[in-house]
Amino acid sequence: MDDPTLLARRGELVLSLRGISKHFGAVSALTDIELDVHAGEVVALVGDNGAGKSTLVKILAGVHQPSSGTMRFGGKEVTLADPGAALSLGIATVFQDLALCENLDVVANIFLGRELGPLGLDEVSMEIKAWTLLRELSARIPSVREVVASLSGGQRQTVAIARSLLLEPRLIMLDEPTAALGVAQTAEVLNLIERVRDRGLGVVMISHNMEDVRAVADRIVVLRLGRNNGVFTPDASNHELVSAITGAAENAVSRRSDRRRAMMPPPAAGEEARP
Amino acid sequence: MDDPTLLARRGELVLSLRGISKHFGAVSALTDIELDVHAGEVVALVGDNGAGKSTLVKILAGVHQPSSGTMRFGGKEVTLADPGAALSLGIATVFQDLALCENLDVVANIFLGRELGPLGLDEVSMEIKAWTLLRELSARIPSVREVVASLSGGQRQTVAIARSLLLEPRLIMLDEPTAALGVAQTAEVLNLIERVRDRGLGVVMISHNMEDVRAVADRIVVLRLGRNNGVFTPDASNHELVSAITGAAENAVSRRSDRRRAMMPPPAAGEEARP
Amino acid sequence: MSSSNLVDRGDERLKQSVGVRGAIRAFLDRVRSGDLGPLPVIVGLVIICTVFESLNDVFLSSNNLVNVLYDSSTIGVISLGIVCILMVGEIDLSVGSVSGFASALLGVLWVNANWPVWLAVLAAIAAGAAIGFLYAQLFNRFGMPSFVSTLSGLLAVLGLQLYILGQSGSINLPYGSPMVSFGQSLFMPAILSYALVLIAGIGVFATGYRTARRRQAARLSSRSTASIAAVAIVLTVALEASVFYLNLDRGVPWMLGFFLALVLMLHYALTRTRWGRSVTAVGGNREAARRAGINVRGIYTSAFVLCSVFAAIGGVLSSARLASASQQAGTGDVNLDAIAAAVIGGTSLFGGRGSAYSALLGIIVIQAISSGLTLLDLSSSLRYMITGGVLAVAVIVDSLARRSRVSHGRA
Amino acid sequence: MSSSNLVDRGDERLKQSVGVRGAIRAFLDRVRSGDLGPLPVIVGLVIICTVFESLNDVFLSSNNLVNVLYDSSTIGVISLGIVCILMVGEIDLSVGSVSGFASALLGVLWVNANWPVWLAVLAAIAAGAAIGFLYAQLFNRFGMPSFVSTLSGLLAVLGLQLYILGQSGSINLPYGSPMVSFGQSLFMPAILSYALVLIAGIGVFATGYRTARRRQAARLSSRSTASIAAVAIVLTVALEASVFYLNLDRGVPWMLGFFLALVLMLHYALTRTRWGRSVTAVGGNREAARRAGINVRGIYTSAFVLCSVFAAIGGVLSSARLASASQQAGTGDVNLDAIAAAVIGGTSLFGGRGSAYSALLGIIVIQAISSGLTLLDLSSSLRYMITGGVLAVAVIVDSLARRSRVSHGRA
Amino acid sequence: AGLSKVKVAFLMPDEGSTRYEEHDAPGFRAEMRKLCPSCTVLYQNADGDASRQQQQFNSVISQGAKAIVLDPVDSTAAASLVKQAQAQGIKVIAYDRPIPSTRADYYVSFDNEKIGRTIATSLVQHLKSIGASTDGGVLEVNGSPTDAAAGLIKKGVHEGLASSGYRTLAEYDTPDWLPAKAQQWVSGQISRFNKKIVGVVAANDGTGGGAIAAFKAAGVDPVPPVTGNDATIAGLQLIISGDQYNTISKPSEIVAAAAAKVVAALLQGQAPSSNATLFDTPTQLFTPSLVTASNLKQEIVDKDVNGKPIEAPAVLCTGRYAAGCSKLGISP
Ligand SMILES: Nc1ncnc2c1ncn2[C@@H]1O[C@H](COP(=O)(O)OP(=O)(O)OP(=O)(O)O)[C@@H](O)[C@H]1O
Ligand SMILES: Nc1ncnc2c1ncn2[C@@H]1O[C@H](COP(=O)(O)OP(=O)(O)OP(=O)(O)O)[C@@H](O)[C@H]1O
Ligand SMILES: [Mg+2]
Ligand SMILES: [Mg+2]
Repeated sequence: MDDPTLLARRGELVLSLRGISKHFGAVSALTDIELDVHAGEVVALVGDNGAGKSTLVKILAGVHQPSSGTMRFGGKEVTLADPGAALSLGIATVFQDLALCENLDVVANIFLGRELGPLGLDEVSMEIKAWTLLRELSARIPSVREVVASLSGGQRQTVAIARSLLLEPRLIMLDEPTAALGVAQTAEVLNLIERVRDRGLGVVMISHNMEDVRAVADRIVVLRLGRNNGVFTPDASNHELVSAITGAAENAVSRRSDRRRAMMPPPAAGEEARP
Repeated sequence: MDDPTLLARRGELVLSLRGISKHFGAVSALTDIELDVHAGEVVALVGDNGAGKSTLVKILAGVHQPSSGTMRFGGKEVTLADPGAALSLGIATVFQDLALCENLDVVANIFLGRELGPLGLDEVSMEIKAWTLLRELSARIPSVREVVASLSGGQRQTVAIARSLLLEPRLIMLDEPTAALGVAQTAEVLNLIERVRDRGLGVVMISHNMEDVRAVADRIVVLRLGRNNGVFTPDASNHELVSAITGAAENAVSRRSDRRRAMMPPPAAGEEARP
Repeated sequence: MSSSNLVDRGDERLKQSVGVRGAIRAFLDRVRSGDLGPLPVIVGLVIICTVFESLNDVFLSSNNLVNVLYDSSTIGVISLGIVCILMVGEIDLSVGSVSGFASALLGVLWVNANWPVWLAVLAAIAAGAAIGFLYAQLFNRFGMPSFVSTLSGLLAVLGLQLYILGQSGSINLPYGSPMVSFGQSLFMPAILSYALVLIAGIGVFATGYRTARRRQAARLSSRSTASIAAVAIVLTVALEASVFYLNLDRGVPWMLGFFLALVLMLHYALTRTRWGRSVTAVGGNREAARRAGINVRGIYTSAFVLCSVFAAIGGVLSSARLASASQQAGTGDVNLDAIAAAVIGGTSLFGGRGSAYSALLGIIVIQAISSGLTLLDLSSSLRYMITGGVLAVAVIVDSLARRSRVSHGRA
Repeated sequence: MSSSNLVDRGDERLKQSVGVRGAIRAFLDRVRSGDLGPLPVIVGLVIICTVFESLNDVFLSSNNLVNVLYDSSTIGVISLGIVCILMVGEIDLSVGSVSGFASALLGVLWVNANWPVWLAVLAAIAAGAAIGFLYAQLFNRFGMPSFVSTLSGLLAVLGLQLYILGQSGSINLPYGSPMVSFGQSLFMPAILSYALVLIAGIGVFATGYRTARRRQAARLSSRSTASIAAVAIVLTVALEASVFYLNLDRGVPWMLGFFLALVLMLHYALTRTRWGRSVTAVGGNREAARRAGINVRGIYTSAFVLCSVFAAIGGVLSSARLASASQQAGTGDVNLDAIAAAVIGGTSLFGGRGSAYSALLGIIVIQAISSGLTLLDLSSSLRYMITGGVLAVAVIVDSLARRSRVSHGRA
Repeated sequence: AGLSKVKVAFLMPDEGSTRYEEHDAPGFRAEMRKLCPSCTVLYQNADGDASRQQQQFNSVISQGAKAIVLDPVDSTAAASLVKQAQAQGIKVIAYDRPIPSTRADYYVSFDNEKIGRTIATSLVQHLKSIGASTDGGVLEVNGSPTDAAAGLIKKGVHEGLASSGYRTLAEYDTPDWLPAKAQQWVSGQISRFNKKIVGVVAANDGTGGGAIAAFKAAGVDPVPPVTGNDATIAGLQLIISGDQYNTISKPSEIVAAAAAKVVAALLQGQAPSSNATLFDTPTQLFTPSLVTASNLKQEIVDKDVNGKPIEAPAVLCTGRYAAGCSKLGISP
């Protein structure tokens, strides 16, 4: 499964999952998931809507507990009882739903749980640091003293990403970090991911944008309907990837591009594509 | 401003804004916005994060009231006191924050405010119709009787889009409809936009994905810092568009692509790009 | 598995629940995920009843149960109103005062001013509606938090009640009048009570069967005829047994019948009409409801008005039960009991989650505790302590079940 | 404009607020968007005071104001606890009972069992803390809604109170003891009260100035020294004038000083410590706070414990004020008044929004109304009606301001 | 020396019955007007809240009251109020309920303990006279557990029942004197004891009415004798209709007038006469009268207070009660 050409570059194994499953009532959101992340490696997690990507990230962040399976972090087997446990192990997460407190302002959200001066908040230093972080991300936020409720979707996402930069984590997980971002901000986040990778952190990134994925990922892990559905390298063809994601070579994407190119009947092919 | 080659194809003027401004406290989110939408036309609204796109859409949907400016819909000047007024004029909207009721199930959300059988809900018919709509969008939702709170980000977005298909609107506005969608679902939504346009509806689409924009838009309207910043045709170059959006030819996007191509110093150019 | 070609069973991640095995597995899944509806509260109730019965065997006597049901009906009706207002995420602290005012108005108009009783009752209900409408206006126009407006209302309406009762302070309602008989001693003929239960059972089966057939026709998953019949039969038998037990003594009070009818009507309105859907939506996410074009103000108005109207009806029933309209009517625990009943039954204080049954179950829990303790000779200090403790125990089962729901991410 | 090169004024969409013009425009913007903090409540209070003073000129007499402040202090302290618990989005219905129990415990231990007074007070506070801890456990471990657990607590603790007071029913606290004097007749020396106000004024200026300098150094926008000084001077003068007025009669009660000290401490804790930030976060979005690694259970525990501790302190103060610990302590309106004070002052029942000042302002509004009405010779029925009406009027200003905030999308 | 332009306060404890608003306060006002036309009476009711009473007490002092007639919500809490007022030279007259731990200037009252004893013994006598079996027993519905006056009545009732030969089957402290609570409790006891209940001692007319409603609802016919207290219109009407056995008439106007006289005397530096000394305080005690069907006409309709009957026949004998009235010889 592991491509030997990649092993040279990547560092020690940071995270390793075996047989992780998660049920919600009658729905099996994840079944027997395996995943390895090494230091200095960007792993892209891709899959269709509802494939279980966010559920997996939430399990790694301590938000959900897995129904079964084992998790090793930094070589030791761990169980993450709550998000605090994951954070103190050095796992930082940007959640898809951002998880911001709408009633707090931008600065308070960025520093939530890690305020400077626990007994006498150092608002000035926090505000300075917040502006620095936001500028790094090319954010367009008029005022960091506005409550998050009044921010635009992209501004919120920037705030959530800025949060994760505060920690000194060993593993950083970004669940669709660029979904709501503008072109400039997206470019900055991709830069950021590369910088973070180069500092030797493990990165897990989820995205539906194959271009972005290919741009920064060292390995692409595909989930389909809650199961592993192959591991690819960034130079895999678009068709290969999309087939693995949707589970069929003939799909909406190919039909659409075919239709747009002209009227050419697509070759019928229905079995699941595994690399 | 209007490219005469386009006029041939598009129909009557559905919507026309003049001098729309909106202040939130000390922040001027929109200043003197002009916008025209014709029947059978897809207008893409693009801009940086916080440029005011969603604010504009919310004004058109009756969620916010403009601080000043006039709005004409179907030739008549209108004021939209609340979202109900916009809906009854035939303006359907998919909001960026989706605006779903997390405590209701998928069917209830799709039919909210338009339930079949007001005095004795026809749950069976509603469920059938819901499945039909969702299938049209290639949705991957295990059960339409789950509450929306338990859905993944993309599943929710699909539900929000399905909602808007129920109406028979004259204008449909989609605020980043594909942000959380998988590749297949995105393709379906783009197909859908084209179908809707071909039925003679006006469509306003917001997206940060230039590819998607170019694929379906007839006209691209750029907002920057709450002001109009040019109108483009889909065949405008990427560089042109991005410059209009970020307000500078030299920006994070160009730097990133330059850096990735090799180490080539970019030509310094800083003035705002207007077509 | 034939079910796999059903429209809503297409997703391979869904565990199939076919046959007995499947049904059991589905049930266990529901237990684990805490999605049990009113079951935990019923379990709590059974525990309470067992304990009290073991302490004093009068507790489960038919006679005492009739008392408990009478007492439940009056405050239960008020609690139905609380369910409406909690569903939209607001609160009404003045239901006690409104009920007291309604009973005072009934007494003054009917007994002192010699109005016909039906007109006096209508006037009392109309007064309730007017008060609710006022709250709604304060809420919709001024955005005054309902906590504050109804707190003001609590005081102002109490003042009104004292005022209209004036010097007499309390008015006896005539014993033997239909109104008082309704509140004290009017029971259904045994045969009618059996028949009503039977009709209800048949109704449950019929609607279930009809829905199942329609779903089958549309290739949606549906319950098997056997399971529909089983549920209907179990329900009918259980209810017939209860009715039989009550009929051993005095029978089924008409007042209970009236209360149950209101519960069923509210349940239907909340779950099967557009209005109910809108109420749930407004309580869950007001802004989303507004954007869906729902007349949010109208929904709030309806909830406030309904709440006060139910409170007024409850007040009328209480005064019929007590055969008196006094300055003290509606004071004391009425407010707290009515709100607590709804909350204990599982209606959320934060809006968007609740059901008419919660008022029914909650008030029975409260009145069962209260009745159980009156049958023991306790000093008031002990009685207070035990009431508190038992209440907590009754709710713990439900809390645990719901907690597991939260930990399964469906709070 | 020099401000445009400030780090936080870089966005061209921000209206610049430089100089007097800018300040006025900024203020008008705030008025229009309803972001006025406690101003509307103060306006409501001024309206109430004007009306009552015009009806009876004893109302604003120094003597009567001292009484109002005394009465505000006891329930105000309880209301501070309510602010804590409302901030995390929960409620405590049992503060009345807890305060009554604390006062009973004080009486029993101090007077009947001859404990030293400080130990008895400590014991009462510890009992409060234990009760709060119990609620927190029920909430954290069983997920029992605080409405239900504290309702049980209300009853159980009231039972305890009756139980420990036993036969006697009520206990006199020794008249003339420091405790009772504190509650009735201990006033600050005039000079000390002036000095304290001055120190407060200087403190306001010093912190404002220090922050402004640090912000300037970091190229962040900052208030001008002149405006900081102006605010500090206006504040100092206003407070000195109030103190002067109170000193015309008996002076500034130590009990008020104690209450204000608690308000300031809670305000500091809520706005300037990590704990306070966490409390606000948990109240605003519990799940987001959890994901930020905040010990959510710990925060809930602290809020429940603080609430009960404040209630216990309030109970001790009330008994000192009444010089008696009785079965009636803490019954009546204590619960509702304490919660209403917080809500009237602007703390949200839904969590995440509130301040210590809301307890202060709210309780003064309530006690001012109550005192104003006792000065008019009214029958109870009228008094109730008018109290309700005035309460609504007092809050309408705030509601309107907040409504405009909502319509500006910042609810 | 005449009195002029003095402020006098009349502070009553609760809303439990209408007597304070309808009888005591008007009675006091009327007598004061006679004694001192230019004086002002400040009337306040504390609605059963000791803190509110303290607030009202302070407020009348602020307004310059020279004498305060105080019916304490909480007798212990009142002690400090008395001290505080006396320190400022303000006279305090304890009214209705005593203030045991501090010496007030005067005490005017009905005797609550005696009220309890009277209703109990009257019931017992009645039970014996109708030959109720001593196998049975009585129920005891007391007042609010947090009300000091209720405690006194309860004590009296216990004494009255102690050697009666009838067991007390069960007793109950009715929260806030609520009739509905009394009804619920009595209903439960009917399920428990049924025919064994020969009578009910209820501490006031409201709870008595609740007890009667419970018997009616349980279909017990005839309703066993139930006591009351306060002689409210509703209670009297139940006696007229034969549903309630007795009540206690406290012509509060008389006591209130006596209080007014005491106030006038004290303010003019005279020592008013007293007929007892309780808690070291000069005291005037009034004996309440027991009212049953047999003496209702004489005690209520015929008795003259300030020139009018305690309750007029026109008020009592409305509608359904006309028949009962004429049976008792009361003609409207
Ligand atoms: N709390 C929950 N309760 C019940 N079902 C859930 C819950 N959370 C997730 N699911 C289900 O699990 C499946 C996977 O959801 P998940 O959010 O992990 O998808 P995803 O891969 O992140 O999709 P997307 O690309 O749309 O974000 C979905 O079908 C969803 O309905
Ligand atoms: N309710 C509000 N109160 C205050 N400011 C607001 C409010 N809504 C929007 N804004 C401000 O208006 C500006 C425009 O926001 P808007 O949501 O329209 O941006 P957008 O173009 O949709 O951005 P994105 O691409 O990130 O969604 C932002 O700076 C935002 O902070
Ligand atoms: Mg996801
Ligand atoms: Mg937007």
